[in-house]
Amino acid sequence: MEKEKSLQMYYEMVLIRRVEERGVELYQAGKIGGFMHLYIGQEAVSTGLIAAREPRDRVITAYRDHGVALNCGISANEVMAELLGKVTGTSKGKGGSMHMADTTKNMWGGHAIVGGHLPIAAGLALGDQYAGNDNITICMFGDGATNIGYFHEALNLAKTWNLRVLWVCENNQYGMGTAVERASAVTEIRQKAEGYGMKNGQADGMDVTKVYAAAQEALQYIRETGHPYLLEVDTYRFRGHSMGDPERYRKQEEVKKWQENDPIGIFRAYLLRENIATDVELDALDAKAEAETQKSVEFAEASPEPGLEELFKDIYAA
Amino acid sequence: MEKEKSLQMYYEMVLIRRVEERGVELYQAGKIGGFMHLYIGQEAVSTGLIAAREPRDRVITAYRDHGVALNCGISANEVMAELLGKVTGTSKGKGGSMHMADTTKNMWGGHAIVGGHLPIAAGLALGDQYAGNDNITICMFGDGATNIGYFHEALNLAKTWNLRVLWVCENNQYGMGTAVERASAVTEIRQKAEGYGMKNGQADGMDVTKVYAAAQEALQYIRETGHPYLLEVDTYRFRGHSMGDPERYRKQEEVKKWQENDPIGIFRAYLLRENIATDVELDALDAKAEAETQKSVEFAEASPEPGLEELFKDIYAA
Amino acid sequence: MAKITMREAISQALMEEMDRDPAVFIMGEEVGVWGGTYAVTKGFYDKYGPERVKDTPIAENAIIGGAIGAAMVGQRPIAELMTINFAFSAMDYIVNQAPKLRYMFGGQFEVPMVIRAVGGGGRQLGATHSQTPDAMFAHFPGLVVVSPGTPADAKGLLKSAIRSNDPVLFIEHATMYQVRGEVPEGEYIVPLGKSTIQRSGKDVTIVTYCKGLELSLKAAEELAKQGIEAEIVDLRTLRPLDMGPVLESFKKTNRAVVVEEGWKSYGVGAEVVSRMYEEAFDYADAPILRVAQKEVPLPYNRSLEQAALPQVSDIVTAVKEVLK
Amino acid sequence: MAKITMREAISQALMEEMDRDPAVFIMGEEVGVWGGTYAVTKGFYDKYGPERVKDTPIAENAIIGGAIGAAMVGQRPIAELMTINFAFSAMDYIVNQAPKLRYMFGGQFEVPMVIRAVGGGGRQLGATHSQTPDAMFAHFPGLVVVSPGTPADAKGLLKSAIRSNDPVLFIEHATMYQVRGEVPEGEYIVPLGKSTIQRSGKDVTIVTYCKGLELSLKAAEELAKQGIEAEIVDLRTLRPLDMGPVLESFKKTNRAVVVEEGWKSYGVGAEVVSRMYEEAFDYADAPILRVAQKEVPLPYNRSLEQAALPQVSDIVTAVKEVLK
Ligand SMILES: Cc1ncc(C[n+]2csc(CCOP(=O)(O)OP(=O)(O)O)c2C)c(N)n1
Ligand SMILES: Cc1ncc(C[n+]2csc(CCOP(=O)(O)OP(=O)(O)O)c2C)c(N)n1
Ligand SMILES: [Mg+2]
Ligand SMILES: [Mg+2]
Repeated sequence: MEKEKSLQMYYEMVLIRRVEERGVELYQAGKIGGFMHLYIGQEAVSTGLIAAREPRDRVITAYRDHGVALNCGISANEVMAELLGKVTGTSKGKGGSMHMADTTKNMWGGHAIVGGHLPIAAGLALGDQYAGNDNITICMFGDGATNIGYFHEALNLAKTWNLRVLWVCENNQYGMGTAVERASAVTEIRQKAEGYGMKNGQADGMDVTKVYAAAQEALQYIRETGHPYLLEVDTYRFRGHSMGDPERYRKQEEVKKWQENDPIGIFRAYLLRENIATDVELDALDAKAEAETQKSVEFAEASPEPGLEELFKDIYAA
Repeated sequence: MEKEKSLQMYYEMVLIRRVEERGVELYQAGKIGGFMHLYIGQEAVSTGLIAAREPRDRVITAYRDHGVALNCGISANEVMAELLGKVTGTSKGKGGSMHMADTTKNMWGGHAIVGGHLPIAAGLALGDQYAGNDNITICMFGDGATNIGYFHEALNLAKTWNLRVLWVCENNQYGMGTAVERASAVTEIRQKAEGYGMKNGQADGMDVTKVYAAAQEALQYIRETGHPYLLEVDTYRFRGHSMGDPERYRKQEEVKKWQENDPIGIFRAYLLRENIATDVELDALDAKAEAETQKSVEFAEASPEPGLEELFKDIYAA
Repeated sequence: MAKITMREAISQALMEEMDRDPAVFIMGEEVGVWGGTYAVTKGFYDKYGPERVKDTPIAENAIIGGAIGAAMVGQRPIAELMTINFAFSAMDYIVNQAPKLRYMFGGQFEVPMVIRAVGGGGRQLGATHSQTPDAMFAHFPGLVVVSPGTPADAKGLLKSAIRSNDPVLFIEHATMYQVRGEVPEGEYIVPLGKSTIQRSGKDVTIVTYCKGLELSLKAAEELAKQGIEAEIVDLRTLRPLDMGPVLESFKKTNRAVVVEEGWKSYGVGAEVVSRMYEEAFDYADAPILRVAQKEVPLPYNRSLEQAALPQVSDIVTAVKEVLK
Repeated sequence: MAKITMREAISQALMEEMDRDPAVFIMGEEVGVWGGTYAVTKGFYDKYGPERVKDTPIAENAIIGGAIGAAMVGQRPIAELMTINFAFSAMDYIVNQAPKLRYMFGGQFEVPMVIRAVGGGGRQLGATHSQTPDAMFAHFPGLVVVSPGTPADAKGLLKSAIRSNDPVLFIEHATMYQVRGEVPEGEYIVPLGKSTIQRSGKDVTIVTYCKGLELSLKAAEELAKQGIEAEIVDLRTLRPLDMGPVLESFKKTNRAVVVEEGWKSYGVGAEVVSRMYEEAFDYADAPILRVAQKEVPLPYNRSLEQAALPQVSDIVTAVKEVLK
């Protein structure tokens, strides 16, 4: 991989990690409320995917969206401000952790209804098809989401109508506390694509270079054929499902085993091993991410809350 | 096939045909209202399937349910009375054409929401699993129904939980006016089973002996393994989707071609060819079906309408 | 002015808007080759082609969810639900997605779509296929809910709905496609969110909409023969609900009946009645009555179904009751 | 009598009924290994095993549809929706299947199931996850809709719901699981479809249920300090709706406020208010007021969310208004 891109990806992964770690502190301090789903452990997935997209390709994901937001180029300031419910946040503080978006960055939101954004993703691609362009919509969702009817209707429509969607299942092994095999008839999610005659693939989600390569291949296929593609990316969330998960459903050894495969550590080792970057350079990026995160906290804390007049704004078109 | 069973199946197929032909007349005379979906052309499907079930196996289907009702042993009288909205009908005249049922015959209804009965079918099987018996639920639905989310959720649940369901897709080539390939990502419906790792098969739905054999095999598999099975049966409806279909979506030649494969004609020829029955015997069954139908019309016409007191009955448990 | 049917009026609005704006397209079950189950889009497929008149799989979530997505990126889809009963199969998109996306993302997203759906009973389709569940949709901020009672309003309101930048649920009635009325040709716009007087009268106010208007007009004729002049207010839009003409009329007549086809409990009438008292309590000379569907799942049998549906005679009786 | 939490009261009811009747089982997302997202079924999986405490896929249609099927063949499933917001993802089963099957098949089918769902706002979960859409379910004949306001009622009503041969939607409130109250141990039944007086008073009637009860009781305390004695009627069941105690109280006080957490328009209050006037018009000395949620999708930001939700002070203000 070329150096500049690699370093950027590394930086983004570290930034996601730092931003979320600070998010945890702020949550525990009562400054963030509601549900907050951490992406820690899964950073390689959205980083690799989004690094492979063209700016004109749209991204849409579920509620586990901080990483996606940052990868799409939404600033840490805006992400943090949204977490704190401030008017400077991506969604003016009205959306919170689960609803980050920036249409100017082609980030079409985190969405809180499991699988609910899949038909909408098909719709984004439908809009592009109708407009006659070859934009691709990258739609990310969890393993658990593949069991709901929305998944089925969306994938069937996409294949039947040749919609340009890269369906990405982030298989982090659990939907909340339910292991894949306890909820899904097939444990390799990619197999579900067979029911739609849809091209599919699989990638190791702990290795950002593999995600990136798989995404490039899939995007190229979609761009060339105009057909959708289902990519399964195997990964793991290092933390609970959201804040306050009793985690009775998995063993500490299992978590440890996966944590040893930290995607940031793996990528760092790769960059050093391949002589793409030096320790000094990477440490500098670590520091930069740390500083950016610190700045975002200060920005968010200093930002005003939305005024009461916001309550009745943006319900209907003006 | 043994003679008695064969003759019974032949009789049922003819009876379905006659009852529905009279239904058309009564509809045109304004004595039947609402939607009425004819099974004409598809008689071999439910006849073959239900002939293969044990009485303890449950049957549930969509709104195209007259055939299923008759095959399950509901009398022509009750079917016709329901069509005419009489209190002597299967559902006291409250359900109409789309809602025939008789729990004592293990016929769990025609259901009008496309695909809506699939999760309910999974539920019937769940009830049996919970009760610890090995009853099988035979759930029939159209090709169009396989594109709705209900299908997906039901099949996934059935496979994940090992529910004893024989899923039967009656692929009659169209969902209303939409040909399979215009609505479904795969045109062989059985391929959808792959997405659930579900055993599957296919049968020629114009030949009742083939449907019967396929059903036997599938039921045996389910009984032995406790796993569900998806059977695709290829068939064709000779009439419009329901009364008043402009039929702009298919060519008359296509309809003619299929009509030459009349399932009753095919079965009759088979019975004669294999010396299972004689023309005289079959003509007698034809006459019996005719008489039974005539009787049912008389019964239905003579039956009283539900009284006004029925309006508020059966909403809640007494 | 030409007297055309409700069906023609709706077709006209659709065609005119498709001709005007290439971003407008139609998607739904049987809208294309079949020509629309109620023949509203007959001829559209040949005229506009499969790109703009899209036959969909039977997949209500994909239809409404897909239309939402296309709307978010600038198209103006008209998504058709074959009947409003199938709205329950896409409920999340109708009440939980379309109306909330703008707000939840701080105004970034816009969902300029129309959901056309036909509702109503009276055709012996049985309990799952005969409903008028309009009130439940009108409960949701962010959604616009329209249900016209005349061909002219159908045309004018549908054109407004298509041009609106908000998600609009447009509810037609299955037994009213043959109703005829004068409809202006070409550009004719009726604004969303405005109630209107459909018949003037001094003795009693009947508040209604959609099928209820047809029934109420007939009831008013009968009442007129008996010397009672009813004023009929047609709500037309259920959300936002315009109480202006309702209150004005009620302040004049001091007696009112609210007529709707759906079930009475938790129905449209409940909201209208509550607001009337909230805003014109002192004007009420008698309890406002509601005429609505009996609280039963609609049965197939014709006599039973008709017994459950509100009838002209029910309105006449209720009016006489409030005038006692 | 033991003072236990709403959570404990619900757990108790579930356990007692599971112990009493082997046909009762639980199915839903995270009800088993996790112990219930709101910890209501904590310990159940170990006690009853995976056959009776079934973790399901995220597939609301399969959950509710599956429970319907199992109920039809004689089991008594309790299907849990993780929150009532996901009811929209299974809407057809809740309003179009479960409540109609008995009627539509002439009484042959019976659907003895309970759907447990937690609703309500106030936890900064954003617009899609914070709703109180109770009114829309109560619109459907054939469904029973229950929403308790005290731990004792939660226990007694849930036991009744489980024993009922009708489909019951049982709505809990996410912020009330820690509310404590006296709850009789063991067999304790509260009949479905009965409103009740939760506080006696002579000056004004507050009609409410669920979270509204908590707020109203606080408001009543404040009002009492100012010399105003409010009588509080708790509806408990929204369908069938028991107006008995409401009317009795209103005929005494002649002034009323209806309090609910959901949106005002087309909400629960609309129906209650309409019936009060229908049945006690002459007793109304002032317009009945509704206190409810502002008509906005609930925002994430805490201050905004609280500004949208009905508050104790809103009730106090409304009561003073109706007493003017
Ligand atoms: C329709 C719906 N049902 C249930 C939920 C509650 N819920 C939120 S996240 C979640 C688990 C989703 O798991 P998965 O899709 O694997 O994503 P992950 O959280 O693992 O990223 C559930 C059940 C929901 N938000 N929407
Ligand atoms: C959820 C839902 N959407 C739409 C309809 C309208 N509808 C009734 S039958 C039908 C076609 C179904 O086709 P298929 O499943 O192939 O069955 P067939 O009629 O061919 O037997 C449609 C769209 C419905 N009843 N339910
Ligand atoms: Mg997961
Ligand atoms: Mg078909």
